[in-house]
Amino acid sequence: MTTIFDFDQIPETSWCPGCGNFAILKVLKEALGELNIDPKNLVISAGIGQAAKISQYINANCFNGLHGRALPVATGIKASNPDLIVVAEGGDGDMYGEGGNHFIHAIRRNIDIVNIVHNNMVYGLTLGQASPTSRKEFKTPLQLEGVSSEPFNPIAVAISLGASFVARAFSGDMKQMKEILKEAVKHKGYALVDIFHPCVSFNKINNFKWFKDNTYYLNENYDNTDKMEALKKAFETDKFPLGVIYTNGENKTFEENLITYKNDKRPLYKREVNLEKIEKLLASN
Amino acid sequence: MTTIFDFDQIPETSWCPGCGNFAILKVLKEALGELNIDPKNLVISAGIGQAAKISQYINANCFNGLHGRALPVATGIKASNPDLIVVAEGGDGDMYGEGGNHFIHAIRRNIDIVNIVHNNMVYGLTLGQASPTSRKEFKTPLQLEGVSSEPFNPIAVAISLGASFVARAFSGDMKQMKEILKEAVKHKGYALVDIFHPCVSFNKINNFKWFKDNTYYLNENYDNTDKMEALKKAFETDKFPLGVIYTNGENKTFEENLITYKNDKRPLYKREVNLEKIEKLLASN
Amino acid sequence: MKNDISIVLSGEAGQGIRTVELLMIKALKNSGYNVFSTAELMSRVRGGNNTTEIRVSNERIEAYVDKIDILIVLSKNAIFRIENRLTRDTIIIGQNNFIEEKYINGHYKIKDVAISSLAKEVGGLIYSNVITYGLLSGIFDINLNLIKESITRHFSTKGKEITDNNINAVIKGFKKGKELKLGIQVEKDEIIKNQVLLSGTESIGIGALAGGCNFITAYPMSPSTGVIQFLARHSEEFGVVIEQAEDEISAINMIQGAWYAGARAMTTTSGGGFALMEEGISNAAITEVPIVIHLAQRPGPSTGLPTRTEQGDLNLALYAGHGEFPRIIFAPGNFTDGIYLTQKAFNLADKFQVPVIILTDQFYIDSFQSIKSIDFTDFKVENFVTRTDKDYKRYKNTDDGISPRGIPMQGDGFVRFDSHEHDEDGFITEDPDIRTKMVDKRLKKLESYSKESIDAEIIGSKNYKTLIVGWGSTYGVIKEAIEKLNDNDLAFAYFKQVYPLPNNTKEILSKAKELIIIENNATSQFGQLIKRYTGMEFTNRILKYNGMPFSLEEIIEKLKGMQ
Amino acid sequence: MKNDISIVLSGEAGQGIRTVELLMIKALKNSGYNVFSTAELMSRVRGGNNTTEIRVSNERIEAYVDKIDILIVLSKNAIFRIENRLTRDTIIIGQNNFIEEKYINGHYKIKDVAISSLAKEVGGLIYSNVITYGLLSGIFDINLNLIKESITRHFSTKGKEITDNNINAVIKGFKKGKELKLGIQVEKDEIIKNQVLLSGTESIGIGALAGGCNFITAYPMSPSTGVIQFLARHSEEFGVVIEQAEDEISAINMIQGAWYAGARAMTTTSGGGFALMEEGISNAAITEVPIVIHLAQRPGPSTGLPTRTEQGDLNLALYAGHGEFPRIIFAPGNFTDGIYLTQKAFNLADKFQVPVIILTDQFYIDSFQSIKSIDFTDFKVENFVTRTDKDYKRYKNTDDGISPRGIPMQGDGFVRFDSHEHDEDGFITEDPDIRTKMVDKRLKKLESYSKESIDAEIIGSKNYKTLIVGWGSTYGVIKEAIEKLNDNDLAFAYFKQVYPLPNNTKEILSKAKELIIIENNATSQFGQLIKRYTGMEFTNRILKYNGMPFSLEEIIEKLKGMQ
Ligand SMILES: Cc1ncc(C[n+]2csc(CCOP(=O)(O)OP(=O)(O)O)c2C)c(N)n1
Ligand SMILES: Cc1ncc(C[n+]2csc(CCOP(=O)(O)OP(=O)(O)O)c2C)c(N)n1
Ligand code: SF4
Ligand code: SF4
Ligand SMILES: [Mg+2]
Ligand SMILES: [Mg+2]
Repeated sequence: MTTIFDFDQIPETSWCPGCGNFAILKVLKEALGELNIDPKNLVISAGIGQAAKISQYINANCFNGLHGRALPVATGIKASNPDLIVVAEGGDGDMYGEGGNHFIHAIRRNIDIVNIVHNNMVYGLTLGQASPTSRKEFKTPLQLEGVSSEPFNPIAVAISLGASFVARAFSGDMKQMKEILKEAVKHKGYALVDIFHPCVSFNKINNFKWFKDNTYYLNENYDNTDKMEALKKAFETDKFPLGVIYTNGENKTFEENLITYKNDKRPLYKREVNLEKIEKLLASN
Repeated sequence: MTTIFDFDQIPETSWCPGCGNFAILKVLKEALGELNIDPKNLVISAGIGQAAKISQYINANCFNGLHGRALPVATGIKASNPDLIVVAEGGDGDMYGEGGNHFIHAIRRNIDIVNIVHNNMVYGLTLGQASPTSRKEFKTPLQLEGVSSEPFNPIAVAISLGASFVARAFSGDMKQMKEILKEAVKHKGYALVDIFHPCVSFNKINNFKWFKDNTYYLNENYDNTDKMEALKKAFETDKFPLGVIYTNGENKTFEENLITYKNDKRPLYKREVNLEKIEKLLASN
Repeated sequence: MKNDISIVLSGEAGQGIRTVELLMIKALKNSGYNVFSTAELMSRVRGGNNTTEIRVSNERIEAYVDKIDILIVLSKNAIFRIENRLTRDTIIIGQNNFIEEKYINGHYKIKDVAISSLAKEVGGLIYSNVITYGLLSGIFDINLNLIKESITRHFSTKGKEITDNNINAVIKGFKKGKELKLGIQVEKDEIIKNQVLLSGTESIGIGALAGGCNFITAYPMSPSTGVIQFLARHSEEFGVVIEQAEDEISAINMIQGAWYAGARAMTTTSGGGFALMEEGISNAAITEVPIVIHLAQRPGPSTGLPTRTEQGDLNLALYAGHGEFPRIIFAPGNFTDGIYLTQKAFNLADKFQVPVIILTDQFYIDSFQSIKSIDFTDFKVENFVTRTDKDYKRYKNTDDGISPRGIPMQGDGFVRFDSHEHDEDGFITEDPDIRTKMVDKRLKKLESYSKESIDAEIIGSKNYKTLIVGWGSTYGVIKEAIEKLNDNDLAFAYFKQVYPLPNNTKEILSKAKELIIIENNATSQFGQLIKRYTGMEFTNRILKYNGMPFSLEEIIEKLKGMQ
Repeated sequence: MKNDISIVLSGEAGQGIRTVELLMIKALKNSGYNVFSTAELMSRVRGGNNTTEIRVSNERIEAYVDKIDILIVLSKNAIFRIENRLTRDTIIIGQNNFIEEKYINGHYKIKDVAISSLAKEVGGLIYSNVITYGLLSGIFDINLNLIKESITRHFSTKGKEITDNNINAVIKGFKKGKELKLGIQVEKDEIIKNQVLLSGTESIGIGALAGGCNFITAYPMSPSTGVIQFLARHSEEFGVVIEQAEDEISAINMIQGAWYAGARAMTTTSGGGFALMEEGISNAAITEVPIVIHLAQRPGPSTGLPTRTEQGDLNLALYAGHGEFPRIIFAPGNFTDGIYLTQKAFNLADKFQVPVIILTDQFYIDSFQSIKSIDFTDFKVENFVTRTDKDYKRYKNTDDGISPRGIPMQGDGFVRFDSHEHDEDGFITEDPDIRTKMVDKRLKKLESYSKESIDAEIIGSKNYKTLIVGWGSTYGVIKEAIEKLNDNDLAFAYFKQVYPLPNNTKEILSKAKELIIIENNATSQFGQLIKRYTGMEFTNRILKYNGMPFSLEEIIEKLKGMQ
């Protein structure tokens, strides 16, 4: 299925055949298409990594900036033009490693963006070192004895920080991934979607089958508005739950709190400077 | 009471009269003294801020480095000489703002250090802007309309990341603070002690009385080894619990996982280089 | 005492010395005096010893002087640090128990004024401040109504009782001041009354507003934080988005998102924070997103002297960021230029899509001076954003290297910014020829800029034989020294644009027989820059790097020594 | 074909071309051939087009050449990017369906070798690699036992079946290669067999171990990551602490903690990561904690061309960090120097307590060459740590600016490092005189270093009229060009220490009538540095900044054009 987010000429991707990123790309474009989003109103703010290259393959606006910095860029964009739909996207190293501090504080701000993290539990683009989400004992060319640090738990941390929408998907199930992404886009406020996906080149342990075997769907009765229940789920690792693990309704967003938009909803680019007022300000000194 | 950690000549501190930092300094010196720690085996790794200046007032080794970077420095120290007792210390801005990414990842490593955070819910040294732990609506010369971000919850985040010792103290109760600090030092592995203390100059809201009124002690029956219970406590804000909120026994530390010390416990500075081995290595290429 | 008087207030952090300074310079200016003031503060909130200097003159003054004519002592241990600035003529005013024996027994003129007792009479030590203000006003015989009004304004939000007490306090002080009969005579000038008094911080803030700045984010760091706090105070009125970033890296990236989406954004920081922004600056360079950075220098390396002054980060700004790309760096030396250059920074960033850096320092930022009011209608907020069409190419190769910049939702095209080497459409490329073209395109922008480049200003003799070169905050002191020396062979070249070097650099330098550089740093960074570009060497260097600004006496003496 | 043969393998990322390269250069070297190899890779893991060049010669070679004598085509679309490097004499080897019509119909010598079919005969496409290795070995008629042994060694951990299959594969390839009868004649030299073959990465890694490095932390970034991965492989044997940092800021601070506690620590990074470390570097400068940084350059700004080469970050290294302080920067141009300088870096950091930066680039890092084996007993790991006594003063003012450095638990004193301006004991001070002394003390260390400074090396005619200046990885290509040109007026000044400028800089430059600079960047950063210090100007600049290293032909042609 092609969407309005596809290029006329399909660009050559630089991903490996079999990589989970293809499914994420396809589904994201479909989800955005089905939500009838105008690509001109959409910006993908991406970091650097295999995951982040997704911004190169979507026919919309993009800011493909620095490794680890997609969230501050996204924040600047959204705060300057709240009419834009802003997606901050990258890999597990990108968002939780280099970008860890922004991850924490973007959540605290509750800026109305979708934060999509392609979590393959490895650094793909730099050829296979451990990422913050790598499981213990995972061996790499840098971690020869295997990883010894506790894996970063983005779900639990996001909930702890008061994120209002926290979900996990698996690239192997496009249908559910699409539903989750659509909900995330519709959600007002910061929305985290951590997507498990296999890296066929550098993660031979957490491969497609492993993700299949080590995940399950939250059942229908699960109440994802109960924070403590959600945290319990977040700590499950024998099998990782998939779905919207936590959502707490809609809180005031960062943009809504800005005094700049209190009496004037226009994005910044539509505004003019009043030089007379400045003259008065100086004179009043 | 003077301790072995006091200077012969009491240094002039640059703190304001009435500041909670004095109590923390006093108690920390006493706690270390009562644990019979040799000051020569102790290093304080501190950042920059009013809190971090504590390293200037303790008669022991110190590395008073950059704002936000006490944890990586402490990690380098401990990993190079596990015989040292290492304390990483600073303010709420220092550790959770500028240093947020190190906070996350130091916890994941479970390096055997004590991380003391003087939490006055404000940036003291830079004259009163909001810190990550500032409560909502707190007004400052930068946040004129009041803080709108969700306060950073160090306790919940630390527990979420698998920290093995997470405590909160209040500078107004020196006795309990001392007990907590002693336990933290004794704990093997990463130990967080977040200490509430009033900043008399820049935080007129969260003052001594406020902390007094808004905290309570965990009762004797509280089981601080139960992670979910601990998290519940971590989210309490009507009154903040004080004490060791969570501890999960002792896990393997970062240093213990290092292959460097597997067969040779000597700190790095005691080792010699074997140049012949290097010659062989090159020749074998 | 006549025509050029320097008053120093010395006390502890937290005593509110700066409040007295602010009230007093306003009163002086509103009475028609030329004023200049500057503070030197310790890195602490309470205690220690801070001083502030207020100069009152019949002429325009913008420099710090060593000499102290009147010293107001507000606490114990408030003299020893400035002892060497006292002369036989210095009048020391303060309560006896604050003035150590050795000074009382020295050759100084001591005036015992029991400020604390007076304050207590009014209601408590808290009034010492206002007593001091009154005291100084009395000494200068300022119109009492003007003083009272200023008090009423200052305490307007505090209620009647407090205001009344303070009026009471100010009168008490005033009387005491008059009683001292110091016989001050400084010529006034009606014109001064129409001038505006502001701080260095305010000059940057007002310049930013005039440049259309509507977005600022920063991580607090002395001495740069005042700028975001100034804009915060005016955010509602001017619609400025204000956000404290979690760190400087966030700030530098956030403003790129903001410009990308159509804002005019800036950040403000000091050396350590700026160092953390360098990767981000490099990112702005290749994505060609405009950015404006205010870098308020303080002495390094690392934490250094957080509350003191230095011009030690020129190199940092010049070479910030990996890879090769153009940038523009301004260094205002007075507050009119501060407003003007900051305003221009936004237009230039927008037009050339390069990082524009405004380099100040603690001395500049924390000083006050009065300037002629500015006609802001002369200013234009030039907007260079283009509507995109369907085939919009973000990185279109043009003759001047400037590709039209679109923003999302304005036009029919997509706006694709990319940090890899890219083709004209903004897609990743590894093609070596495109790479070369893109490097050239970016570097070309600096040549294009040279048409708008701001020349160095010559102050002093047009037929100079000796040329003094200075930049940024040393402007005031060098200018005053030149005026005082009044030497027909001497001139001062004031560089307010430090990079690229102004077009007239070579010309003005080669006219001189002798070149002297004055810099508030240890390695003469600007001198090295000039040598790097022109090959020209300075015969003499006057450098200072102890955390303090140059004093007028120091410059005059050094210059005399060189002739 | 005689004496200087260039083989290029061209295929997709993920096909294992570098494995063939590695096996082949080892076989060649062990047969007594001079070899050099280098790869150019796309920033992707699979697909695209990567090439590697292997040069085989009767003389020592260390440069990349344009010309391709033998092209091995391993996938479709593997020729067009290098088309302009083909000549009428180029032999193109590959299976017919990988070679596009236009080449088959062109003026090239095509040899159809169905590598895939051969691989399938052995057991699958996965053997294409080893078939290719065999093929090349056959072409060069390498001793078949040596080849088989190398296969057995390479697959030692993979079990007998796989090894046997690969031996089978290599033999098949070998036969095919011999059948081609390309008539290769390159003189061998027994001495080469005793040399050691290594990569640029390994040269830095081995140098580090020889310098006593026992702690490395880094955040992965191409092309610098190989160094930490190399040390990781040898961490158990040499007791090296290995830790992947959460970001570069953590890495630069962690190594300071490590040195503080007595380790000899380093980090490895590229431009963007280095930019993030600058505040940390400044911190090392004022605390005077030693640090060693390996900076492997790649083209910027920002993400730029992540897998390509450039010398664009010299300025970055030169001016990194806020405030003013000394540093030492090395730029090895060959792997013997790589080992030697990296080793020395640790001793110098320890002795002078300044940041020492080793500047390489992707071309250096990813190349292979063989060097004479090194007598490591010549090296000394010099330890400058002192036992502290009770009155230990961390920042004692000494004549050479070097204060004895103690570490905790060694001695009776406390070790107090401080990032503020401090007194000799390491306590915060704001005293202006102490400040000046401390700045001077730190800067003095650079003068003290000048006694140990490493001179630039003159290669070529001693009576040169024209001097070519180069630094770092351009060493090999300039040296070979000079040799080929064999011009009595021409010499090459190879700077392996780029900062401070070597003591002989002025002397060797002023001897020349004409100065040419060659740099793999757009703005001639080293040329500007020389001008800044010596005032001397280059008559000609040869600059390249398209992501590729200079080729031998290019340099020769440009130099000829200048004479
Ligand atoms: C400042 C900086 N440090 C390091 C890098 C190198 N780098 C590029 S991508 C990457 C990590 C890739 O891992 P991840 O974010 O998980 O993405 P993936 O490739 O796995 O999708 C790194 C370390 C960089 N580009 N910039
Ligand atoms: C890179 C950098 N950014 C900013 C600063 C300025 N700064 C010094 S201390 C501080 C925050 C102080 O707050 P906190 O850490 O809570 O300590 P407190 O003073 O409240 O004890 C800041 C922002 C700095 N020193 N370095
Ligand atoms: S390296 Fe891994 S994550 Fe990257 S494209 Fe290949 S399979 Fe996907
Ligand atoms: S500013 Fe606040 S935190 Fe700092 S010393 Fe004063 S009271 Fe304490
Ligand atoms: Mg990943
Ligand atoms: Mg604080």
